Amino acid sequence: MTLDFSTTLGPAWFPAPIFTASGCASSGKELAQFFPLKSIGAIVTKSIMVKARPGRPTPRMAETPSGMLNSIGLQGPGIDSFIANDIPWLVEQGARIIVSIAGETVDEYATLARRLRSVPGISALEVNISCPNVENRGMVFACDPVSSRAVIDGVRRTLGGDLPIIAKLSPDVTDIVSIAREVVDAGADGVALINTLLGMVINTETMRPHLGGKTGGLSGPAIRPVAVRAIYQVHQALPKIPILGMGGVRNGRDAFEMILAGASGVSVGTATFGNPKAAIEIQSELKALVSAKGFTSLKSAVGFAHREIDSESAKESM
Amino acid sequence: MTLDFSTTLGPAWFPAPIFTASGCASSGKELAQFFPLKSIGAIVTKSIMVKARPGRPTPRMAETPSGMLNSIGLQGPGIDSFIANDIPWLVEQGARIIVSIAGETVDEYATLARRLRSVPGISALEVNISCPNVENRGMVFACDPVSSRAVIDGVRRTLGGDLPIIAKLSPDVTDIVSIAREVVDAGADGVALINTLLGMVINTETMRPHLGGKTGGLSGPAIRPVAVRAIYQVHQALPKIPILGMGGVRNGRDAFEMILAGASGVSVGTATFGNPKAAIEIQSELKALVSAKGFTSLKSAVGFAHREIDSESAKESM
Amino acid sequence: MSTINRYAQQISAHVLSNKRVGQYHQILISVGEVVKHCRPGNFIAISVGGENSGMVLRRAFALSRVSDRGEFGGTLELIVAPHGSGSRWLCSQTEGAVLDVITPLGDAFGIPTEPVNTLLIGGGYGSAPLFGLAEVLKARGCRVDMILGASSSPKIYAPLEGKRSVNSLKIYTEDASSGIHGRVTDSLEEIIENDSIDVIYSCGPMAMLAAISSIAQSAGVVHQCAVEESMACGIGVCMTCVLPIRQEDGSIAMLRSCIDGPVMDGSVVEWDRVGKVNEVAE
Amino acid sequence: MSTINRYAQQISAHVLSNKRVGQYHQILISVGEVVKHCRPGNFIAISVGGENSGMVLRRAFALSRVSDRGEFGGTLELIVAPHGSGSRWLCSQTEGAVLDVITPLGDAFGIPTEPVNTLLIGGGYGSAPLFGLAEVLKARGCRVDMILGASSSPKIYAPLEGKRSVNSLKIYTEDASSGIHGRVTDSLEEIIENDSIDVIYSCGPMAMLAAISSIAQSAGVVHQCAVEESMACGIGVCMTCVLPIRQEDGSIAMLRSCIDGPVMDGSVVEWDRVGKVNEVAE
Ligand SMILES: Cc1cc2nc3c(=O)[nH]c(=O)nc-3n(C[C@H](O)[C@H](O)[C@H](O)COP(=O)(O)OP(=O)(O)OC[C@H]3O[C@@H](n4cnc5c(N)ncnc54)[C@H](O)[C@@H]3O)c2cc1C
Ligand SMILES: Cc1cc2nc3c(=O)[nH]c(=O)nc-3n(C[C@H](O)[C@H](O)[C@H](O)COP(=O)(O)OP(=O)(O)OC[C@H]3O[C@@H](n4cnc5c(N)ncnc54)[C@H](O)[C@@H]3O)c2cc1C
Ligand SMILES: Cc1cc2nc3c(=O)[nH]c(=O)nc-3n(C[C@H](O)[C@H](O)[C@H](O)COP(=O)(O)O)c2cc1C
Ligand SMILES: Cc1cc2nc3c(=O)[nH]c(=O)nc-3n(C[C@H](O)[C@H](O)[C@H](O)COP(=O)(O)O)c2cc1C
Ligand code: FES
Ligand code: FES
Repeated sequence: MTLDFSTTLGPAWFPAPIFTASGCASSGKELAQFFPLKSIGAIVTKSIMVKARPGRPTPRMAETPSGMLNSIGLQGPGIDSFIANDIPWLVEQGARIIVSIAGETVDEYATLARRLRSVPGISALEVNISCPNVENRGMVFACDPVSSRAVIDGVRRTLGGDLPIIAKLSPDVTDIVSIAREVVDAGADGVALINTLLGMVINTETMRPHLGGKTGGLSGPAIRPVAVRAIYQVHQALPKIPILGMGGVRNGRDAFEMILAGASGVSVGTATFGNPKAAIEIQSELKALVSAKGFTSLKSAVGFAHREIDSESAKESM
Repeated sequence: MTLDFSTTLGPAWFPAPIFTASGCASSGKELAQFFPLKSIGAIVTKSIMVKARPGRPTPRMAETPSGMLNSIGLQGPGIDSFIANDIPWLVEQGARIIVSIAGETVDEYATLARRLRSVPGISALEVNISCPNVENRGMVFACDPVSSRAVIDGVRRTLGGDLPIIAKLSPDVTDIVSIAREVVDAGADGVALINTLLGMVINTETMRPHLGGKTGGLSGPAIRPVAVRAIYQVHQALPKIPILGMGGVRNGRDAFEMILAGASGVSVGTATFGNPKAAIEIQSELKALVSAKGFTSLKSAVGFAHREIDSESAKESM
Repeated sequence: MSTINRYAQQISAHVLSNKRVGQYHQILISVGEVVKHCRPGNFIAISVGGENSGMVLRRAFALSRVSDRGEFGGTLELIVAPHGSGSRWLCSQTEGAVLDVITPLGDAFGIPTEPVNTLLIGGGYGSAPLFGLAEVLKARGCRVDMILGASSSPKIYAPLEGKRSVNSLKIYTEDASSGIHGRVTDSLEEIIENDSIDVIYSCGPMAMLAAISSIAQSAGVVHQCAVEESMACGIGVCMTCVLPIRQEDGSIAMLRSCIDGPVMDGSVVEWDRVGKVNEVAE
Repeated sequence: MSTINRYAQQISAHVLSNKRVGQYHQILISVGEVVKHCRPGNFIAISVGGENSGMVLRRAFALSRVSDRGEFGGTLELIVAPHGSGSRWLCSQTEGAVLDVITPLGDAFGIPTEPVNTLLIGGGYGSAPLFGLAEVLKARGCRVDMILGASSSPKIYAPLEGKRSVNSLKIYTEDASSGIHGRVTDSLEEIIENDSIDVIYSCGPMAMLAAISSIAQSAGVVHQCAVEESMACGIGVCMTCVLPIRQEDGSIAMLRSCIDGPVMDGSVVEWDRVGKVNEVAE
């Protein structure tokens, strides 16, 4: 029995369900020495902003138990350089591309959408709304349903109907389902779950916050149970909305867990730092696991943990 | 130079700043074989409810990377049995006691406060508001500023002015500082930070949620950066309010990190499962670290990470 | 002070040897004086993964054989199945490795004061504590029959020395790879009757214990079983390891299998309610 | 394909030996063919803590000595200071242990095409890559002087064999426990002038590199330094390891020290801006 390992995120089709996580693969060049970029579902690029950005002061990372904090501060070259240099290179590699965008105002997101809408070779936009909204006392867009909605609405209008939009949500909220509803309502084709959790490490030698930016984002296996819970909750509430799952995935079992919880695709972030081939290895492990469980398609495993035990025989027919 | 290692949580004084975490030491009996209970700051007892409760179905736990999920569901004997059996035994040991209470309605919390207010030997009440509010669609009290406030208000009124109230908050909120403000405003003498994060593990063999209760609370070193951040944020906003810090502390360094972030005391939870002597060992390690840094009192180290580098010389004078 | 965990000590134990036996590892560790308080049925909780391990909880193992003689002083033997990451780590520890252990934990098998006919039933590595128990029962003058079962031959643990301390030994495998084809419960009624069994001792998977319980109950024999629930703390403070136990007044109490067990009276365990919401309160 | 990480390979490397030298561990590992592409200045990224480690990131170490001869084929020598939990774990690995490593990473020291006068300056374990470098420079006909410094004698790493490949060696310790009392920068101006130094190579703590940079700049000599920033990935994908580097147009770029370094031109590093918010964009 052959396995149909392809997946879709809204209208976008991918031959395989493993992706890189934004900010954990730069724009792909550095990983190309470790595996062919086109062999995985897609490269999700580091969130790009309108202008070039120097990012936050160092130290920018701290290792934590089974995880790490980062405070990169979206260092990057700006959209012009990105479109001129990074996209064409990825296209040349035959890789599928999901471009992650980030802004400080609703307008900035729309501007990015405008710049990207006619660029060939892009499969989807991931809209990283875990950024401080300078127009609203620096409150993170993703922590406020109204701002979240405004961003996605602006991007959807500017983009027109073609390119799928995946809204990337923050777990640092009281009710992630309500945020998911808002962004879907505003025109997102899917949601990416989860971005990092806000955390801090204090250096007990200097007795000050360790990171240059004081707080940072917690990622890695430590946060996986929170990610699985978020995916499960959102899939439960919005079963038709595709989810790109992420947060601490380091092997095929972890990726399978997210698929069962309701993710249509899985992004690999921090695991790549420990193992540059993580994405491609996780992809083969996942394939073996899904097959071993008797599924004939990846899609029929999506959200399987929600089904009643006695409907197990429904497996093949989905 | 001798170190004054005592601490206070509002009007309550403790000879040392290490406590057990609620639900991780039962009512003390089981730990008494491993160290004298009176040697640490206090025993924080498992959250007690008005009636006896059987708790959630097993499996009730799953180990996760550097952490664990639990879904105990507040199994316990009910307040009558607790007051009759557990408190007197602890008093006999010479232990200081912080009683954690939990309820499903605002009234239930008040009832518990009424039952406890005249029981001798209690140093403080910890009010665990991370419980589903049956009067508000099961929404967790701690996730809603209005309900949080109502619980503390009810407890404060019933209790009168004597016993200090420590409100224990959930990290699963968009803005923990605003919840802290509400409970302090309603009469809490301090806050306990943090309770577990909501998480889930899916068993990839059965392809179903692993826990009997489906979701569970994530604890252990994995969550420490989230706890430190919460403590830092709340101490920054409310520098006069004592904080009982917890979440993943497993050695003296971790406890010191929380003290520097702004905690006046530190509770040890999951670490006790790996090491029954964790609390007492962490206490000695912390003492050595605080001394080594030249502090003459534990209190002068509280929140030290917030001070400017050049005010370092102010250390002794505080 | 309370008597819970009374003799439990947290100590450093050296691995004296680690041998593969079928699908298991037979691990001998030196623990010193503490063996004096170790009884068949008790368990040991072991830290796994080393200093910077992402595994924060101890792993529980039955004490298979306790000895306070010999060149190494007090020693314990464990029979470990390489199941997941923690037990695999333990199975990879070689001679000289130092383990952080707590023992003895939990209650022990009750030993009859008179010489009676006993039947010991083990499933998989569940046989581990039964050989030590057999010796104790023998010393009390009991007749000791043993039946062991597993899915397949390599999962039967039945060491030669052990066989000496039992009067009879029957082996069942589900794939017929050794002994009788079938399960330990297949002819249990007959055995109980034919051998006039007074007490059954059992250890193995929960489903096996449940099946034995129901047969023992109809046959009217006492059944002491060592249960195996997931344990976070092993010392009674976390409430993860509970089982529904019928009380004398008919109510159900959720008792901790780490301190009120692992040895329990099979007739009061509410096997059908394990893993269910038990609305009857303690 | 891009040329970043061009020769980097993820391989299993056996520990051939692990010796204590002063406060460091000299660890020899066998890596096979990959040594062919290893140059002085490159580094290796090693997984630490074993399979279930709570440490998710690799640790970076300079290649101290690269050899493709001898009974074990390609070998690398590392000089490791037991600093925190990861490096302590590495220092506890004994002969036969298998490490998961990625190497060669980063850029290498630039080698002059003509025989010039070079000065190699190492702080603490920073001397590790300098001895291999010295051999290469010697082979090019360069004059190689070396000065090493540390807080105290046990933190000076200066193996006997290494000393043979340099023309002179001066040692400084801050506590006067060996060599000259003081720091490597104390008489640097004089040394540069007296010995007509053309190029300085350095490796050690950032403050030392900064101090050397400023002296080198006023003396007008080239300064190649190997920097050491915290690295999460070591391969250029995470942006944690950046340093502010002055560009030709005067702007500051935050360059990744894992792929645009660790060897950098000391004169373009904006030492004062390290760890500051750098509002000038790339
Ligand atoms: C009282 C008692 C006695 C036991 N005696 C033996 C013995 O003699 N020999 C032996 O091989 N095994 C025994 N076990 C089972 C043994 O504890 C588990 O196989 C082991 O904990 C699995 O850990 P892991 O990391 O390999 O597996 P994982 O599945 O990775 O473990 C994950 C978590 O689940 C728990 N867990 C998983 N399986 C079990 C299980 N079957 N029982 C309890 N907890 C589990 C682990 O403790 C851990 O916290 C006993 C268990 C108990 C409670
Ligand atoms: C290019 C490069 C070359 C190096 N060469 C050597 C060498 O030859 N010998 C040697 O002993 N050490 C060397 N180091 C430093 C070495 O990487 C650190 O000592 C080591 O990472 C500390 O890890 P730990 O777990 O022991 O300490 P911890 O403090 O527990 O580490 C926590 C985290 O911080 C990072 N970190 C801590 N200290 C440093 C540091 N000084 N530099 C970079 N990251 C750090 C760790 O990588 C880890 O991610 C080098 C570092 C770099 C970047
Ligand atoms: C160093 C680093 C940089 C990141 N940068 C971004 C980013 O630019 N945009 C974004 O949406 N997420 C970013 N993330 C978050 C990841 O994409 C991912 O959501 C998160 O790390 C959880 O997945 P993981 O545990 O697999 O890393 C970053 C994470 C890390 C560790
Ligand atoms: C098994 C278990 C049971 C718990 N029960 C309670 C409880 O009854 N009341 C409460 O306020 N917190 C409870 N907690 C939360 C802890 O008190 C603590 O806030 C949390 O575990 C974080 O600390 P830690 O990482 O040190 O365990 C429980 C935690 C665990 C692991
Ligand atoms: S394992 Fe914690 S109470 Fe039994
Ligand atoms: S360490 Fe990740 S970019 Fe340099």
